[in-house]
Amino acid sequence: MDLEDTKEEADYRASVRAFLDANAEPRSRSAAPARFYQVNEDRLKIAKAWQAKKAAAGFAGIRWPTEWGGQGLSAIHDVIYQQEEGKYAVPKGVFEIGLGMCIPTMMAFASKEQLERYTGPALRGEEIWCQLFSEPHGGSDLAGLRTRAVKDGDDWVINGQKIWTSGAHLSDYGILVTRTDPNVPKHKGLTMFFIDMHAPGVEVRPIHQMSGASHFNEVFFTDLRIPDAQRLGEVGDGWKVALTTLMNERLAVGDEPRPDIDDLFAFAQKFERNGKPAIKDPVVRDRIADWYAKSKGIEATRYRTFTRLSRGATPGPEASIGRVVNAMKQQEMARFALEMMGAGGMVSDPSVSQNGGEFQLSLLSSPGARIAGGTSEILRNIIAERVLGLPGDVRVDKDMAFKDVPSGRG
Amino acid sequence: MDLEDTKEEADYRASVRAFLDANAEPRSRSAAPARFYQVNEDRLKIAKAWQAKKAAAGFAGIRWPTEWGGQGLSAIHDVIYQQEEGKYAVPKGVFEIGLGMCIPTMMAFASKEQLERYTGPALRGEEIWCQLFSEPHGGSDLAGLRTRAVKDGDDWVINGQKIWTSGAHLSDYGILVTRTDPNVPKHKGLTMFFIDMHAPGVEVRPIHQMSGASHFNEVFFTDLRIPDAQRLGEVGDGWKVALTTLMNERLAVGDEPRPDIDDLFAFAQKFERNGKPAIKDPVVRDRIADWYAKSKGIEATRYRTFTRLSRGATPGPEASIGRVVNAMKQQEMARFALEMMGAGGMVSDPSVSQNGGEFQLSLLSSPGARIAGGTSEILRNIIAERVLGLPGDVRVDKDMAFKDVPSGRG
Amino acid sequence: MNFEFSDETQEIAGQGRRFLAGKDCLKTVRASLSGGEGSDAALWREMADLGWAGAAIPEEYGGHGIGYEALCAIAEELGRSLAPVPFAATNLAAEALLRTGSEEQKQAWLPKIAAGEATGTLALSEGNGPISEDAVTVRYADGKLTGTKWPVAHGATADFAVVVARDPDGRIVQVLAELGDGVTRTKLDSIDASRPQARLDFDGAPAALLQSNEDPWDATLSVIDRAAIITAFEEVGGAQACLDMAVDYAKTRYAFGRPIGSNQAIKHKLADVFVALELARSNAMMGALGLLSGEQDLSLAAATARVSSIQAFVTASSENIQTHGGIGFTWEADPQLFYRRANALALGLGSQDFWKDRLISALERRHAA
Amino acid sequence: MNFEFSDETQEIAGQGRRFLAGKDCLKTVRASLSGGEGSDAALWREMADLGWAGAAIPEEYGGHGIGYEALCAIAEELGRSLAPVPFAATNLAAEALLRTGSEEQKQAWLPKIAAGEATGTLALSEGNGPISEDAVTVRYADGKLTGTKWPVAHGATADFAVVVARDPDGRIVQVLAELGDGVTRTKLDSIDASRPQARLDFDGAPAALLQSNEDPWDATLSVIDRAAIITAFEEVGGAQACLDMAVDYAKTRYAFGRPIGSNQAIKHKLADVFVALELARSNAMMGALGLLSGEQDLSLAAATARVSSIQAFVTASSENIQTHGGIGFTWEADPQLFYRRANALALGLGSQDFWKDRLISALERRHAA
Repeated sequence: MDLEDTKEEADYRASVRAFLDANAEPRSRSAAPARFYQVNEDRLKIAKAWQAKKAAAGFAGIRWPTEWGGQGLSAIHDVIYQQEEGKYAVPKGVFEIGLGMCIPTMMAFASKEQLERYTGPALRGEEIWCQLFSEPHGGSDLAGLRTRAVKDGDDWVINGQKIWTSGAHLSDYGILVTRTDPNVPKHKGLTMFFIDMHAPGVEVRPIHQMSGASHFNEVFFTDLRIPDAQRLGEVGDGWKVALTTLMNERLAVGDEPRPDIDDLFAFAQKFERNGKPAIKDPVVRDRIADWYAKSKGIEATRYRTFTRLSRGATPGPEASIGRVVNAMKQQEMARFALEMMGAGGMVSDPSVSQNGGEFQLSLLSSPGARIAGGTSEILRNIIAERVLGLPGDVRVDKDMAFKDVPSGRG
Repeated sequence: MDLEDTKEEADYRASVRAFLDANAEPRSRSAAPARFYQVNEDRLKIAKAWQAKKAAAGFAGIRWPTEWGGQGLSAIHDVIYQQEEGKYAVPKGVFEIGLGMCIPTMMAFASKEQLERYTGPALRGEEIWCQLFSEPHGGSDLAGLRTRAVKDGDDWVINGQKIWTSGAHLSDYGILVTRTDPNVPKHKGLTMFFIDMHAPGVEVRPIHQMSGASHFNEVFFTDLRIPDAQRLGEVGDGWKVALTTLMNERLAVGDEPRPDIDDLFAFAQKFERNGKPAIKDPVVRDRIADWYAKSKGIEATRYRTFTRLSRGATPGPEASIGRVVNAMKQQEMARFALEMMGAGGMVSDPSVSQNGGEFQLSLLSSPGARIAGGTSEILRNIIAERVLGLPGDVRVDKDMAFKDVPSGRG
Repeated sequence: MNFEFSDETQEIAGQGRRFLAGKDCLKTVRASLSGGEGSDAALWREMADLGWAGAAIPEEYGGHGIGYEALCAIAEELGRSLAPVPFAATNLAAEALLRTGSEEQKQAWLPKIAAGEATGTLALSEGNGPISEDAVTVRYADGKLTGTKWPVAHGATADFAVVVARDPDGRIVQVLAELGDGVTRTKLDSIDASRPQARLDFDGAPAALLQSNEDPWDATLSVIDRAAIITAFEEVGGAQACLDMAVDYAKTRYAFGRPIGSNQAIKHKLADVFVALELARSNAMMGALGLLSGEQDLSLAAATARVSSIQAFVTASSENIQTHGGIGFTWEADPQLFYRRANALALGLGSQDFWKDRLISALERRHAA
Repeated sequence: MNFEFSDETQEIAGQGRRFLAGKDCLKTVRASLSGGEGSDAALWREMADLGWAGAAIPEEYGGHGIGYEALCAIAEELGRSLAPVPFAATNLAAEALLRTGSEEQKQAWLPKIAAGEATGTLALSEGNGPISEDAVTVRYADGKLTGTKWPVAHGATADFAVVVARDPDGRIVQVLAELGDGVTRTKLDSIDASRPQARLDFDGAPAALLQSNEDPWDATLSVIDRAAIITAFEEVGGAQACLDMAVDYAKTRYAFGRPIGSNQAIKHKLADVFVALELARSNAMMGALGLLSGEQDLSLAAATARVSSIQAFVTASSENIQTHGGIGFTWEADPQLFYRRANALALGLGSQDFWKDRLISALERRHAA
């Protein structure tokens, strides 16, 4: 039992390091990685250039088949690359969804000609893809979507709205799941397409979050017309196609949301109250010990997942563990840090606030972490059903035509 | 705004005190009241004598109509009596279910002759009643009961089993809800009876709890034969009758389960570790303050309930609040007290254990408190549905004949 | 047993609720996040006309003398509506003045407060850390204040402040400072911009001693105890608003063909919020009873109410967001506004750790007695 | 990345599980509650024959030397089956001997332990309170022990004890005492009678010093760190058994016409138990890695594993009862047996407060370094 690479993994890690050392600067712990939503025109250029460099060096599309320019390697190689890349000051977050989810879906359902057209530019960072699944009325009920696609000759005409679309404002293409038949039960009337995000009839609006960030977008479709050739999979098979996409959801390789437990511990060592460092207060020790044990437990659980990957297995839904624990922990830790500060904890002004206001920001961003990408409630359902084998919730809409499913006010 | 009695309440309280002062000894805080399950033959005699004395003095059946020997007073009088009686060393717990739930059900559904026969002996403590509702297969699904009553001439023949029956081993009579028609949905095929607990075909076995106590019994019916005259309400109306009984469930007038927050605080003041009283440890202060705020919140909520009673209103399901909070709090406090003791906390031996092992006993009795009389989950459902007006759970068995309702292994 | 607001008080609360419902406070609160004023001075003057600013000020000082019970009920309505007004800060200052001000000082400020013509605040904190006598370093000598206080609620707009300082002998004093000459005020960004915070730099600002028979630090804590009880009602009102909002959403928002409120995950979460809220409300009312009965040492009742009400509002506001799902954490939706207020109120008067310690200390005193 | 038990270890675990499944340990455990023996000596000898008693004892001392990884895996199976054997106590004593015993002492006891012919224990606690050097008062002078230790796990039946005591200069020493002459042993009722506790009164009982280069108190804590990691696996095994039991019950028990496990109240509760269990298992494995790699200071890994595993087993055992409903809190049903064990294990090696403090102290040392 150890945490070491196999010989082959170690060799691969060395080659990754060599590439990164030659082409990037190490990142200091204090610097958070550049995030998606912070990407502006200039940063986007840098991100695209970095992706092109990775592609040229053979570190893009690590798990893609070689046929389409990928490396044909396994998930553990992907993990190793990401672990190493995380230590360098390089842009992140712009291409993950396209390369990890959209194009693999294309590979399963698009034509050879289409793949010849789209895989290369995606791989080299020339074109960006997004995934258009969630809708305002759906919420956790992903298949309850209402965006309509209606056949008109050889085309489809699309009207409706998507929401929570990461990167839509940067994207050139997107994969889009629509309802083509409301007269059958909800999972059966869906059809998947890919679309040009610059086409007339597509409008992208950023969503302003309570933390001040804008990670997500709303996307509106007004008589968007696309050829049937852009259909992915059969008419009515959209749910099956969407599951393919979701199966490729990215594995978290590390990095709790910041400020993390180490930040909190450092703060409690540095911050003095009642004449001594806060960490000397037994209540502070008690709480931090709890969170530390959780945090390290998640880290060690990740090592167990990597071990399975290393042995060729696919990680299961137990990956949800980290997200269930982290989201709540982040909120609790932020609150606790502010409580230590007393009345001063209200103040987020960087001119006076401790730690540049990072705990105040975390207080405002953590509620989103308990929701985005699947609420904690949905994740618990997934664990209960897929890991523990407990029965599903009662499904009243199961055999009902979608148009007849009760939908309340919306 | 105040916590004072009205003039009339104060007068009533004074009369209660005068009766108690003349007939009973004050109870010291350190003495827990004698409980139901601890009743033996000798204690039962004392309990019966006390009940007879109360009846003679006009402090039994406080809310019963005067027609049947009661006092015709309101719930607030009942509360005042219980508050005062709680301060005296008198037996408790033997007659509450009979006088509070069974006989009121009889009053609603039995004949005048029957009431003439049964109310007096119950009121004077000569006969004890129990309530036979819960079944092993039912659990939280009270109406899912299976004890069968089959008509045979003018009689009914009863076979089946009840469980969690408080006081069955002491009881002379019981009210019993049975299934008379399995071919209709579950709530519709029930019928209520009252039975003689000494009749052939009734067998009572105590249930041994993990804490060592035996508060409850199982009751088995084997070809128990009872005349149709002992039916309460119409055939098939048993659920309606049972709801009448349950509506009379006793209001808690005080007394958290012991050891309570005051016991814990006293322990933390007395118990020294690391060279100082435990209460000087900030972690101990933090936890006890939390529980104290909850405990006082429940107490003050009770005052609000009494205020509504005092004004003639009926208390609603918000009375569940105390039970939801107390059960978990009791378990947490017991665990915390043992943690303070370290390894010694394991030891329940009264020869060496702190506080005579009361926290160890509480550790073992508190899991039952989260379940008995409605699990915390059921109580939350009740709050959500009846107080907040949220929708009920999906009911798959709603329109199904009882015999067709899936029942799993049991 | 008469443990409920009187009919008169409920009447005042009802009027208040109707008045505030017409004011769209949430709009002002949201605007404050984008650089708006934060506090709504016009609204505050209207409230003063209704008698709310002077609710607890005796008639001899121009107040309405309707007393603490009405003040608590009004606080609850302000909390429910998230009203962006200097209610808590001004009350705190008025309470301090009533307790320790000279007749002249009372006559100078209390009528103006009651009329909505002046607002006050308490300047106690000096940066991060719990409420503590040792943390006070601002100096008061020769009628002048020197040093820095932050955060001070509504400090950028208040007309005067009751400042906790030290005299040349190192003893704690309470002084009254008009916020003008010799005071530099800097607005500070905070998590709840609708109750704006400021930094006050005193550079020899003139101020006058507040006198009392009480030890000035004890007097300060007594005032804070009273404020904690009033604030508990604000928090109860806010928590109730969050619960109502979440319940309404859960009933009308559908997923999987049924209201999301038919899921136990939502039902039990909201039942727990209800439980926390009811405990907080009951403890707040016990605090109100203490205020009404004129007891001097309210620390146990105040701490109990404060601990419960912090927990109730923070939980209710947080779970309201969670119940709303995605829409819940957007800038445009209302839940975030309550979440900000809940967390700000949880910190402003000293956080839970201070109050839990105060609660246990009060229990120890009681058992020692 | 190879963060999983080896195939050999998994094989040993599998054999152990099959062996224990045939033993109906729960029957013995339940009998212990009604005055039964508690520990099952015959079962322990059988386990010794399987090599479990000497798993971590080198072959030169008659052990099987299969090492810590196997020991961890065996501990997990013992936890799962609730085996009523002096495993933890004897291991603790053997570990102390291995660390600080003389060659002669090792030769005298370790082979007997490995053969199942002798059991040992650690006598550290002196009544209630956290693990602490200051709490040690038993005196060791002129080769004799005087004073009282309680609770001592399996103290009524163990053949020898490693006793933490003070020499005439007040310094901490570890000594080895055969539990015979001069020792009065009194069985004490405890919450888990299947791991019985005793009080040992030493009245001039003969004992021999254990020597080491380490400070004896540090050596004691080091032994406890190691024991905490092994115990974490017992707790993980126990928690897994509780989760399995609860899931099985929730799938097959029906109410309202469907399995109770289709209710989110049950599903989410059990999902939370799963999460706690997986975190505990992962932290226990990090602890095992520390044991295997022979690191000297395991305090951080041990404390992390212990905190997680206490929480996991206590939660799992408690929610298993809750999932079972009424039947869950009866004497005859199995859930209470796991609940008793979970709470006893949570206290026996020092409770969470001790370990949380130890965790933070270890972090502080690391950051200071």
